Amino acid sequence: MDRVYMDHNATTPIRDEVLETMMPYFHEKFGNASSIHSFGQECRVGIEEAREQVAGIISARPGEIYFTSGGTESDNLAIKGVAYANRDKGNHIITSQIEHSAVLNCCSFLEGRGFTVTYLPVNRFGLVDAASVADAITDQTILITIMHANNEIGTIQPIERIGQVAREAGVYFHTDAVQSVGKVPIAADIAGVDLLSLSAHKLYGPKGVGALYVRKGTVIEPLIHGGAHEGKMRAGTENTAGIIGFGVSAELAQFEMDSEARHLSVLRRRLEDLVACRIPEYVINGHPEQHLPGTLNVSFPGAEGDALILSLDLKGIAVSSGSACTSGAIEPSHVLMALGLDPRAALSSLRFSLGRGNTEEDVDYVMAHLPDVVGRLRGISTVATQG
Amino acid sequence: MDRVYMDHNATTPIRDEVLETMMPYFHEKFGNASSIHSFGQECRVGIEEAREQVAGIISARPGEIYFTSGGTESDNLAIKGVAYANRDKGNHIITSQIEHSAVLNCCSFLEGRGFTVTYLPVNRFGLVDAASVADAITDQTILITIMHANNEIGTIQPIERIGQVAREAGVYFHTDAVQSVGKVPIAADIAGVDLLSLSAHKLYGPKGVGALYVRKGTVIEPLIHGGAHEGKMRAGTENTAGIIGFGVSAELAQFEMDSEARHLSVLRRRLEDLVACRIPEYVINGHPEQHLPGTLNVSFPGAEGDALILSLDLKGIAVSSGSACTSGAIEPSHVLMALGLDPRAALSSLRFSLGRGNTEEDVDYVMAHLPDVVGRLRGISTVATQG
Amino acid sequence: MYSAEVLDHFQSPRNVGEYTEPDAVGEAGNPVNGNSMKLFLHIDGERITGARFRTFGCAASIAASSKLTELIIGQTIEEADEIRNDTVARALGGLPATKMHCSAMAADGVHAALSDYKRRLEETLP
Amino acid sequence: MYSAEVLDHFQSPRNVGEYTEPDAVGEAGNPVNGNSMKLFLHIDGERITGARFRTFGCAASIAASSKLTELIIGQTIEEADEIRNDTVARALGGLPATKMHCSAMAADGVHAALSDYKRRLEETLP
Ligand SMILES: Cc1ncc(COP(=O)(O)O)c(C=O)c1O
Ligand SMILES: Cc1ncc(COP(=O)(O)O)c(C=O)c1O
Repeated sequence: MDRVYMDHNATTPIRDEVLETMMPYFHEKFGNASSIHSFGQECRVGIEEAREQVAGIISARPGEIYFTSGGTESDNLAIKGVAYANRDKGNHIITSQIEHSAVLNCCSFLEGRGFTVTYLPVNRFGLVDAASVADAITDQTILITIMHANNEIGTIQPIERIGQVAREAGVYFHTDAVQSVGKVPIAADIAGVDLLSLSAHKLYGPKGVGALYVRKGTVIEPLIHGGAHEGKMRAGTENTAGIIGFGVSAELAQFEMDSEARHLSVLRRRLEDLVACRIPEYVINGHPEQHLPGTLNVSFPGAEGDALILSLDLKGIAVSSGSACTSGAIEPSHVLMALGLDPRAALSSLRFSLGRGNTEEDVDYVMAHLPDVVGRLRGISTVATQG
Repeated sequence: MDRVYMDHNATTPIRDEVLETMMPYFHEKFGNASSIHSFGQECRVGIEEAREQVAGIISARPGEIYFTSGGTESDNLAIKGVAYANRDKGNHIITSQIEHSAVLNCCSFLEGRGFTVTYLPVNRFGLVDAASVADAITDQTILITIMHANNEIGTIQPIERIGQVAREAGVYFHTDAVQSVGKVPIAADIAGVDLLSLSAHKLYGPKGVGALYVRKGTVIEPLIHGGAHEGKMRAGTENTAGIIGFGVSAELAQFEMDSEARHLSVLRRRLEDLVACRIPEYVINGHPEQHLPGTLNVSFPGAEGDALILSLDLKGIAVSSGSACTSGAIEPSHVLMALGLDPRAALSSLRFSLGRGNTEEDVDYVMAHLPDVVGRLRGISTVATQG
Repeated sequence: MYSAEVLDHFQSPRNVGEYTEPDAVGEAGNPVNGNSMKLFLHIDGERITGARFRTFGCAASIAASSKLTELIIGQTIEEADEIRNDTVARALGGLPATKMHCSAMAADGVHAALSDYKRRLEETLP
Repeated sequence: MYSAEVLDHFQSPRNVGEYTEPDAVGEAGNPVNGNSMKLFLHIDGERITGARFRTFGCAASIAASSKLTELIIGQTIEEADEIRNDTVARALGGLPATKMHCSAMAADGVHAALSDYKRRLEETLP
């Protein structure tokens, strides 16, 4: 059976070049980067090189990059870090309704600890209105956290405008750029961003390593206390191999960003066109233009997402859905609901996220099976469709 | 030049068997373990197997093991997790003066947030008195956190007795067992432990992955909020390869614990005997019996630790010291100071931590150079010695 | 994740569809924003002679619906009434813990249909 | 971490030792719980003709002490008085930021010794 992976927003395979560069750091250069002997120092050199590579992809200075265990930790460090260190200045945070759970759950944790949070709505394409951010600011506002690109629908926010609003108000601005870094250009400082979350495993690097950009002068409290690692911003023995891999993957992504974006756009268009030709009744979710080059989110009313995924999985196709049928009931995606979708349409969505390994043949393979799969589930469904 | 690594308490090289088992999880089985398609599920299976392996080494149930990014994060999760979730029960924490900085800095962070902390002293061998723990408990005490084995001097605490004290008082007991797991036996539940920190890179597993044992029924707040990973205890895309590697390394360590301990004890004795024969004026720091099999901490008055390390490093020998000459001044180790050492003796210590790769030849190589190195530095020193 | 039996019922569900003249109809689940199922029965006196279903939901809920129809066809009303939340899951050789609600939905469906049948019987009585 | 020059001075420090009859002695650092250095000078009128040192401390502080003696031997008191916190570090081709205090200790040492020399001069005056 062919296997076609179209779930690159969930995670990506490590590139060969990346793994190759990591390998020596597992046994030969296995030291603790904080050790002053040569076993440690040879790791330190590698880590500082990786810091430059990661800084490069967002046009930051190496000293503004702090390595973490992933995008989720970066979001936690940014949000709780600002909250704890600036509690005397205020207790209000502004975010959007379509953030990743890492951001939303940090916010709700803080709500239980004396903070108030404004969850801004989005329009039907998933865009936050920069003016609504400005309107939400009070004298208690200490942080605006709005993602760059959405993981489910790929919509890209106007962060430059939000950054300007934040700067004018003198409020810290954090953006979760886990999905956008390496796919679309972003210069942290120019965008008016004070804090920016990254994750290696979304750009063909290893899982379990990420980074937080902290603009010089930004005052935050560490999340993980301990030794004096990472400029005292993040304690814990450095994941040397992971950090090295992150560095290389960032450098490669930066280098290939344009050609890769073109490649993904072509495939995405082909997929969208074939869906339009071959499947009656469908809805594209997300912004028609301002979106990640490889993300396509489509609802197929009548066919439930989890059942769609499993059906495709049985054909060797990996995609994901906007529903998570786990704890006692299916929950429609909070992102799709925020777009104003009918819950049933939200429950009937698929996210295709294309990646560098995908080909036209992959798209054709998917489209050789998808119409049947959708049709079959609609044939079973209680939900009437024309199709 | 020969290279001899005797800094295994800082970190260890990954074992070949471990790396081999990890490899497929970098590219073939690269899925996100939370994905419901087969790319995800094949990772899920591996992670749950690793959970059993890690549980095995401390005789816990797999459901009591939560993977983290390392020992430091585990300590943070345990200590802040108990503090945040049990604030209504009290605000007092008991710890010791010789804990790892991960524990001490969590405690001092909490001191700034309404908690009070008792730092128990140790005797000259580094032992905490279980009776002093009992005496320190107040009606506000919510957590006792005392490490199992100390990273600098190797002294092993009587945690069973402390655990009993904790159970009788109905207070949660956390132990940082990062240095002991895999080296000496420990059964978490029997020892009366509610929370126990582990780290993979100390037992020939990868860096950047650890675990926290949380006894069933123990109430703690997550440290990193986000997705529903790790039973909602720790959010973030799983570091699959790292977790798999941790599992294998734990299983191997458990299997080989006895033979390994014998091997290390023989080498340590040889090292200690040769020091005694060939170097005038030295002091062994730590407990004469209750210690890790491979850790030997020695002070060589008159010779500063950092200078000793570099001198040995130039001979290809990696060890570490009880001083960290970094930020404007040398700081004597808080552990050695707590033993009652004169600061100058504390600044003149070396930690040899032996590991599975070390041989008698390694010990002899070290001892072929150490007497000269110590003698030379003493010859330069302002500190008078007889030697 | 799923047993072979579940996958089989998901891929080749038995008794999909409706009856134009059912003797009883039962609905379960949440037709607005969740899994939902519709069960159609033919009943001949005390015995269920036919069952068909429609389901909007995940693979487990489709498999559970299909398995349910297999279980109840040929059963008496009394027997079908005994179906519990976990009956279908057990008949399928188990479901993941997080999917047990799908088995429960199938049980709800048959109970709803049997109530409907009783109501209809009462209505046709003088 | 360290330049070749630093390593050389650490491994082969120049002018280690004491003078039995020094013209000036300076101490710097923290003799109780930190790096410390003792500097012994021979001074002939206005010129430093000899320097020896003893240092307890890290590699950088030993190298800095050694380099210092090289720098000042042959200097006039006035020239040696100009030595600043970073003078020795620069002469060594740089030190890591976290080790700049070692260069400062060396500067402190020579200033202490020169003060000692002035005090002795004043004492021997009528
Ligand atoms: C937008 C966004 N933020 C944060 C994360 C979390 O990153 P990580 O998986 O590295 O914890 C993800 C992906 O899971 C994401 O898509
Ligand atoms: C006793 C002890 N606790 C905690 C840690 C921290 O573990 P990690 O390096 O995995 O963060 C270490 C080692 O660095 C340790 O020795």
